[in-house]
Amino acid sequence: MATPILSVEGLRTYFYLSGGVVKAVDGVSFTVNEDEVFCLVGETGCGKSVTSLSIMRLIDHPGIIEEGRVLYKGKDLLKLPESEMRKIRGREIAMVFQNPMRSLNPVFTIGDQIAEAPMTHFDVPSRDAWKTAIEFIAKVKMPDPEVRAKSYPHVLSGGMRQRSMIAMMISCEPSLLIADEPTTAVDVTIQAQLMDLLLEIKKRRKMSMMLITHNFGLVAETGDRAAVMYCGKVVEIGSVADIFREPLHPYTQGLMNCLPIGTQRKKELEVIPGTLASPVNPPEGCRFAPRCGFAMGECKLHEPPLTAGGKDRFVACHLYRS
Amino acid sequence: MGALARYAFKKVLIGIPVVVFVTLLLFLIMKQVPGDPIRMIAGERVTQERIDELRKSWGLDQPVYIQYFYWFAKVMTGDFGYSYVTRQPVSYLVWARLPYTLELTFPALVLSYVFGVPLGVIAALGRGKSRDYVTMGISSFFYSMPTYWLGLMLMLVFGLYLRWFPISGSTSGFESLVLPMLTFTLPFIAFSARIARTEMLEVLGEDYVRTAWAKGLPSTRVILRHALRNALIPVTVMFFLDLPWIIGGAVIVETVFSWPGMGSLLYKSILRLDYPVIQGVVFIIAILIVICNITGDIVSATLDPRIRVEPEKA
Amino acid sequence: MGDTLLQSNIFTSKRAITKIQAAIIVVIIVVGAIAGAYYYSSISQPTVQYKRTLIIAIPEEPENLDIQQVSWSNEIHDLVFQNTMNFDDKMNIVPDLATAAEFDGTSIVVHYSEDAKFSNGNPITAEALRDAMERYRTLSPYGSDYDTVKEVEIVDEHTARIVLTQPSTYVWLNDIPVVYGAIVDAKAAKDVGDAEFGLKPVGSGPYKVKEWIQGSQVVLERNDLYKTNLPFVENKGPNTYIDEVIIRFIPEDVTRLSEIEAGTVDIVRGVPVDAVAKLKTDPNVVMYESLTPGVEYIMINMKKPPLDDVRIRQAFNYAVDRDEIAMTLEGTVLPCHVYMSPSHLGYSDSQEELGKNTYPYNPDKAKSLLAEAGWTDTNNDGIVDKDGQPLSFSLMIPIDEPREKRIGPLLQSQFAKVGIRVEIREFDYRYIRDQTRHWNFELAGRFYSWHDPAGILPYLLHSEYGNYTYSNPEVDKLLEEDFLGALDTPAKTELYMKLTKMWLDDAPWVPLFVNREYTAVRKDVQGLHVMPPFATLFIQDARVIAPTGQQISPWASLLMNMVLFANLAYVTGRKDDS
Amino acid sequence: MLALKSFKETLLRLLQHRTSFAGLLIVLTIVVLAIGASVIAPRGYAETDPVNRLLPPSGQYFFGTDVLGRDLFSRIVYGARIALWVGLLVTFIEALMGVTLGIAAGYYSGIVDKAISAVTDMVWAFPPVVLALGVVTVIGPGLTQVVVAIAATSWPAFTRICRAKVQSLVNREFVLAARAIGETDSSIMARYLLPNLMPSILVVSTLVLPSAILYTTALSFLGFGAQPPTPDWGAILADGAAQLRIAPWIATFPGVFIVITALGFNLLGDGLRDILDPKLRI
Repeated sequence: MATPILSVEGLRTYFYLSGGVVKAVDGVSFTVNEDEVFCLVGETGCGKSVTSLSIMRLIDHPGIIEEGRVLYKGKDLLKLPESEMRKIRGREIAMVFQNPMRSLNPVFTIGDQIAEAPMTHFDVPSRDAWKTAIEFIAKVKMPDPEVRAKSYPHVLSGGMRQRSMIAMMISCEPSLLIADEPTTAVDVTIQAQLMDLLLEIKKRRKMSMMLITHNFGLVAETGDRAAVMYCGKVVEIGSVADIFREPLHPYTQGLMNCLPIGTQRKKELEVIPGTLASPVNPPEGCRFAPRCGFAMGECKLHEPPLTAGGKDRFVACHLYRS
Repeated sequence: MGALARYAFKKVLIGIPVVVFVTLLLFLIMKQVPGDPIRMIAGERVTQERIDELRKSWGLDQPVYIQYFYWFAKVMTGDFGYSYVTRQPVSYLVWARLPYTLELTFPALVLSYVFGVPLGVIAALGRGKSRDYVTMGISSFFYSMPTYWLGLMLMLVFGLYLRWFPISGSTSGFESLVLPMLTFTLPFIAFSARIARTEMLEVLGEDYVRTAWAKGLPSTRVILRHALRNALIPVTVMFFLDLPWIIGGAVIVETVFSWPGMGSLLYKSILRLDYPVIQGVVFIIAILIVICNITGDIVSATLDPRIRVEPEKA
Repeated sequence: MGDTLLQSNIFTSKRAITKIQAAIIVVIIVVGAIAGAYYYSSISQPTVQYKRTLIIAIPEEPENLDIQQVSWSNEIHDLVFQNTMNFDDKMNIVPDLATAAEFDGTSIVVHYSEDAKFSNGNPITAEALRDAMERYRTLSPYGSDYDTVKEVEIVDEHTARIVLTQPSTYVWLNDIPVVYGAIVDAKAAKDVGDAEFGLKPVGSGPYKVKEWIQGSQVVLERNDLYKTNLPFVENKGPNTYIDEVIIRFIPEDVTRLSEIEAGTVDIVRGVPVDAVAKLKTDPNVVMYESLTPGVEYIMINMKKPPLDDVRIRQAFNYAVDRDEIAMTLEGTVLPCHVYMSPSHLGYSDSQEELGKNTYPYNPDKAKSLLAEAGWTDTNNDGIVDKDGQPLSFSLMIPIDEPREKRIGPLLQSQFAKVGIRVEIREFDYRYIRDQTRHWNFELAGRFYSWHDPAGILPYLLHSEYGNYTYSNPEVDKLLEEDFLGALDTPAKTELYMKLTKMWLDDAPWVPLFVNREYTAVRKDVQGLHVMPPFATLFIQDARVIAPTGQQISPWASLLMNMVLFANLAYVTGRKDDS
Repeated sequence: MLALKSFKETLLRLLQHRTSFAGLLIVLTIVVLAIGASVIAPRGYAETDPVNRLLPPSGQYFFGTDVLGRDLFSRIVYGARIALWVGLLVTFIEALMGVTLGIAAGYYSGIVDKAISAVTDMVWAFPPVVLALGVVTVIGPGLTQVVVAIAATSWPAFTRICRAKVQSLVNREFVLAARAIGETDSSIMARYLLPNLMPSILVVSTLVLPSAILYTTALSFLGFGAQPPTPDWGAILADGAAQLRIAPWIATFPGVFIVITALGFNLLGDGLRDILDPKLRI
């Protein structure tokens, strides 16, 4: 049933700072299938946002996409000329960013900013684009679309801004929507509404969605498949159900233990010892090894490759080799 | 716009005490200066009785606060008093020279904006590349250049050696304007370019610019519409706030080039301790500053729908 | 010449010329031709022609154009106003506006011709003189000049008698023959108000004010009603060769100098020290030289210990190497040891001889005088000291007197050689004058310039008139003899010789030098008279020959250069092709 | 939270940054000239020798001589002392005034903040040269006067930046904690807030210093600053301006040195800003 729409292979994105090279994404591979919600999970700073920006080729100075392939419907996005890539952005792959406060241009109206994308991609006259904008504002369930279209972002609440953002991004009906922590910056009460809206749109338009989050709860509720990232690397991929039932990688296990899931009352939530490894000088071998309770001698020497750990499951850990 | 008008009116109200304060301060300071203006302007062949007579006829035997009160009351009617040295109305002296200063400073401002901002944007877009280094290197160079020295060197090369332009004065029309204006403009272009670059870099790193890219907009649209429009807000506000600084620079440039503007008038009047003229010039400058500040605020309010009431400038 | 270069290349080239290249060549030739024609037309104007405008560059803008409202006069006043009498080159008093004037010690009778008129057409009468003098008395800072005037009697419409309170030469020498005493149209002044009159005064000089562009220049136009009785000018009426005189204010020395070299001004006043030698050898420039009737000196505060000790003041006089100063100033000054200048009324060469013998350059003598006064260098730091205190003074230097400003540090090192430390403070001259009057100084660089010593020295050296720190009753008495009396020239000379001796003994000043004033004039300006004592310009007979080849405008030369450059670029470009 | 990064790390990153390294080199050269002036300069700065006046640059007189026969090279070398001293002094006074007021304004909101901000805005809006001219008119010409005048008119740069920074810090946990344990206001400002401002203060200082040098030399050029024979670069330049035609070297060399010095500090300051506080707007 699964036709891949996007597959990322061996992606490496490094940032060249005067203090050293930050290997934010260091050999990441995964596949997003059509009509599914794929989750990229990990702690803050693990490289999941950089991965999504690399897919869109929105990496800024001083970052550079070093190597890898990003196959979208069979085309390697990293090899496309910039002009072709522009046609992909917004039209084929759209992206909702995490901070609605800052992701909307303060000096233009909402309608203006939404209308821009159809104007660019479909070459429609501005009056029609404006109508489209109002239509999409209605679709994201904002009251008074006509009035809202003329508002500047700063008069809107966080939730309303994120709705405008979503409207802006789906206005060209993309095939893949990347949502980078779409609900982190809004009130808890709004979070669920927004998530429902996204899923509803996804369902109605038969889009694929790549959800980037640090929130395992959210993954459990919405995700079809998930990849867990740690320090610029994918450590585990599998269906959400599988991962939650039986996490393979010690890091995933650690994360699970931090969660108060369902009714399984634990006496205490566990904590993963140590701190996130530095992406500038990552430890030799497995990057999780210094914090890992199961670390063996080999872990400190060789990096474990991502290998099959079951049906449709992959894990990067020496425990599951042999 | 009604709100904007109210806002402007409020700003003007705040401006008035500023002008009063500045001129009063100056008035008091001037009275502390050692030296008797009447004696200073009178020549050698003058007796003490004659000086006392003159002092009385100038009203300088009155207490300071009365002098200030008279002065301010007269200023309200457009009368700035008479110069001690030339015995002419100060308003005449100032108005005769204001056009020259504007002729010099206004093009300098416009040019610094017209050339400086694009240079800054080019440098910002090519961050870390050679054009960034070249643009910023050159602008750092001019930014570090004392204006009087730049003026002298331009004079030496284009006035004395090449004889392309008159060396100084204002009597050869546009040709006399070229060198002083260049002297004025180059450091300000450099200054604007630096600011524009900083602001542009700041804006280019903003999330909303990334959003614009993510929408698949062409780069010209992203840069010129989304980024530049935002970067221009602080740059433009700073542009208005810099006007008084340009007038400060005018003192030096006008003195170097014998340009008959307000700056050289101020310089000369300070040397001669010609208080009424100093007062007049400073009053005009204070008014200009207040106007610039208000204009800056209003412009920023117009450009920025969020209406930053307190524009950043540092 | 660009064209020939190009032609030779086009016609020797064997390669075919494309349309674009042809178009470029045509454009270049056309532009070149226009520029060439422009250049040619500008150099081939008729040769015998007079320039109708005379341009004079002066260093400083006048305070005011009304002579009765200024503390110093300049070239504009000399042209706009007409002295009642004037000086000839021998310093004799000769008629100017007045047909004649008689001075008998207690009164001055002034005769005007019947058709004498102000530039606005109002008649110049005895009454006008009386009104003008009355206005001067109340308005001018020098109004006290007329303290010795009892009244102005109107003898008839064109004859006035100025009756003095006592026998005195003061008004006769210090007002009648100088521009301050020139008649102004007091009625017109009353009509427009003094401020307005200051911008556009009415006098009877050869030119009248057309326009004053503040900070830049004054434009004068010919006064067609002008008439003079000056014996040394041939043309006694308006100068029909010169319609306008433009007086430009150019404070920067470099600029003023460059303007005359470039021929953009005809006459430069206040030629800077560095330029004198160069201009003297310039074939296009004639230099007029005159000695200022005044001295540049250091005034000493005699009320401030230890400067009240005459030995220290004398030590200063010995310590100054006036020849070194004159050399540093490129010979533009005359070393001076006394209190008067050779161009003064009442000066004699024996004054300077006495001064030179009294205070030759002698640092050893200076040191021994200091030692005598108890100042020796006990701690070997090069500065003499007494009771642990080094001998140190502040010296105010006028920032607007280029010669004194220039030698300030030199004086400092000359004084350092005899063990006196001097710290320089630069101020505007007017400020220094004010501070010295208030005795608020130690040493101050000063100067004066006035032709009659009786009109200036009492204000500087008399204990009451000037109220400076010097006071010597004997000197006061002698000064009063001339200031309040009516001495003839030999008596005057004898008097000032006596005074010179007293001044040298008391040493209230350190005289430094007498300025040579230079006026640089383009050779094209003919018939100019430059007269003592203030090197006044008389342009009644002057005419300006228009130069044969006009200056090329900078834009034209820029264009020419561009054409040349384009041609060269094209030629070199073609060479690379083949 | 901004904390002063270790000296070693900052230096290391400066060295990697090409332009700021150049700036550092220039600044060090000027410092060496200033400190070693008496060794480097072949003659005294006030030594007159009129016989050898107005000589062009040569092996004996590297930069030529002036109207009084003084060795221009020696004067310029000694001038480095004055430029540096003046720059440092002005910057120090400015920082002292500006930082104090800035912290106070940021820490106490309300009337204190309003009053300080109003004064700051007023002084900031006024052209420093004009204000400095006013101050010099009152207290007379001289280098000290100029230092006071410039410092008295340019401190608002510090105030504004410190105020903004303090405002962003004042509700942070560590400040609240300090207040909770009963630290006094002055102690919070000095021990908790000030250290956090240090990087910004350092950057602002480095960028304010060259403009202080430019302003003082400008006032000396106008004749209100250093008194002769002080070898202030601006004063030498002013003397040379009169000889621009016959001895252009007198005006050229001091100008070159002013530009180089200011450029050095500006480059260094830009580098420091990039390293320590990239968001700083100055």
